[in-house]
Amino acid sequence: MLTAAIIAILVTMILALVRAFLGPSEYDRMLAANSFGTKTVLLIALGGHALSWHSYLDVALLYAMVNFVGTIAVMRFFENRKQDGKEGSGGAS
Amino acid sequence: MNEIAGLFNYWVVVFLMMAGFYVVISQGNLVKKLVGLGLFQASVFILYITMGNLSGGRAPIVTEGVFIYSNPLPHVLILTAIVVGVATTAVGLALIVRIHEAYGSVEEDEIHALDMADDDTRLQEGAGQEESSE
Amino acid sequence: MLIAIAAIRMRDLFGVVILFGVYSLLTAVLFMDLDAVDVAFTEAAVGAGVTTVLLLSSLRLTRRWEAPPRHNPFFSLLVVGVTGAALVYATLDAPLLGDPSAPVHKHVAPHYLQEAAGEVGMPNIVTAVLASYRGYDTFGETLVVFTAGLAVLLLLGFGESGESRIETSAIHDQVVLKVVVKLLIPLILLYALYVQFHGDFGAGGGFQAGVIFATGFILYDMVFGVENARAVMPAAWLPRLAALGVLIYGGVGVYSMLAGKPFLDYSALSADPVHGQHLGVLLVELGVGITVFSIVLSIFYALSGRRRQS
Amino acid sequence: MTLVLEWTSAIFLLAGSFLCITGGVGLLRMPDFFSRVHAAGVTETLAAPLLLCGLMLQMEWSLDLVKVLMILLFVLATNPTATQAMAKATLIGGQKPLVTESESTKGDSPSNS
Repeated sequence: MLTAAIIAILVTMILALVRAFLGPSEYDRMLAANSFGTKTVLLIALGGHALSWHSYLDVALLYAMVNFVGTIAVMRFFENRKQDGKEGSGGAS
Repeated sequence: MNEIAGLFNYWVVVFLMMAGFYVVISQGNLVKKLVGLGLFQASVFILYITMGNLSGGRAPIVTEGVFIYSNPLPHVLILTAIVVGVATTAVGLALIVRIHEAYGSVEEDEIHALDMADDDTRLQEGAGQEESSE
Repeated sequence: MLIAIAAIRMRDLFGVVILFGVYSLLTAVLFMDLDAVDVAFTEAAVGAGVTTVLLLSSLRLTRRWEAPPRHNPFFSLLVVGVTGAALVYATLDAPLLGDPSAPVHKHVAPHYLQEAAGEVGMPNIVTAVLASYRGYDTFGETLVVFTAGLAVLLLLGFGESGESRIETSAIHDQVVLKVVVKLLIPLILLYALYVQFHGDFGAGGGFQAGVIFATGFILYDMVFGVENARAVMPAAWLPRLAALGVLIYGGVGVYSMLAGKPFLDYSALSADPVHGQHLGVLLVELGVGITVFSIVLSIFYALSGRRRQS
Repeated sequence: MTLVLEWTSAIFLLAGSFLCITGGVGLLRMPDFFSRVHAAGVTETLAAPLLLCGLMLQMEWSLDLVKVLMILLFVLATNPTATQAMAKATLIGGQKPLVTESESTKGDSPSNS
């Protein structure tokens, strides 16, 4: 049963990755990357249990954290860019 | 078959390394060059960790009932290398930011052209001060 | 591998950065699979978290779109192809993956594996080797991180402390985000402390803990604004903290020298050599953690505090 | 008792996997960004706890169990927040939801204004 779940997660990761490649807008990429990160957390938690890695749960917890921080950083980047567009209005730089 | 499975990791490493190398030597954008350096770095990390792996081994944390551990030495080296790598990347980024402020561009070609133009005007003006035109 | 190709082909630098983060996650999973827990830990914290944040904040300062290439890529492809072929040829002689008779496993590693638990007194051999057997290396690397941080500060400064910054960004309106982040930050900091002091037994140690601690502050900075973050952790403290970390590390070494043992021989710290080793490793990891934390945070301050000049 | 645990865990895992794949397909196939957020966000929020619950039921009582619980809580807290914040940031960033009946993905070309 664990194996089935792991395969399902891998399939979803590939799907998310395809979306990250295609992603027409940057928001899509951000969403896909976030989803990919969550799937990685699950993959490590389940796979680590299946293969009995050592202290895999610490790493999974860290991933969940890092994923969140990364998403927020990306969002902040959008805003800054928008703000720059308003202020600079030149766009030549 | 066994050989292929055993060497596959090395080929991945070589591929990644060459990808990073290609980015560094052929792309003009400085930020992209740094990303290429990151790729190259990661491939070296994978190479070391691959060498440290032992079949049937476990992570090198002493637990009861486990007798084969993977080699801890490459882990130590790479662990510090990752942190040092991010520090050097940060220095590179700081340099890029400064370059962008000075030249208004992060493309190698444009910076080069600007440098050339700068030199030319200076020669034409005849201002002989050999000031910083690096 | 695929991600690497895509990252090369994409001209939108922003996409490149996101894919680089994903790539680094995958690398960390690979490390897990190769039994390198500590390395996976570091790669996850550093590669996926901090590097992405730093790259993004410097993209903010420069421009986002890459100019179309002007060179003919053929020549560089040729160089890369030839080098790659040579390397692949070289791998044919390399030991197979997991081969126990490879030369790497013959040198000092067996000694570490067999004696570390008795000599240093901690189950995590990576930490033992890092802090005790190869203490000189680690000291040097801490100094490298310290120097890199100083270089960034010299190049950029901390930026103006943000009095004139206009805070109109969308994140500052998001109530849900703020509440959740407020709850999460103590957890992150607590987790960092756990990683710091649990490094003897499980995965973790000073390097990782410093990065995670800094991540907590970076999160605070991003969600609540620069002024608030700098009120909690003033920028002027950071270089001093970094120096303090290096001093702790060096001080342990000098103390053991004064006690009549070689530099960084921790068995001088206590009457019982094993206990002394343990204490020394803890102190040294603390120094590393403080240095890494303050350097990462000050690099982030330097890059994010600077205003874009057009 | 163990049989019950095993079956419950299997059900949890299967449901989680199903939701997971559904989310992935939705992420790939939906026509515009907001429906993609919906697909990814909603399923992920449920799939992750289900999978982790299934995992917890298979483990024996130890510190690891508490860690899984912490991961669960963390994912449960961050995931919806991140999704909501992303959707809001996108809306503020100038993208409009696709409301007309156009079938193509024209509606979500990058709007750099």
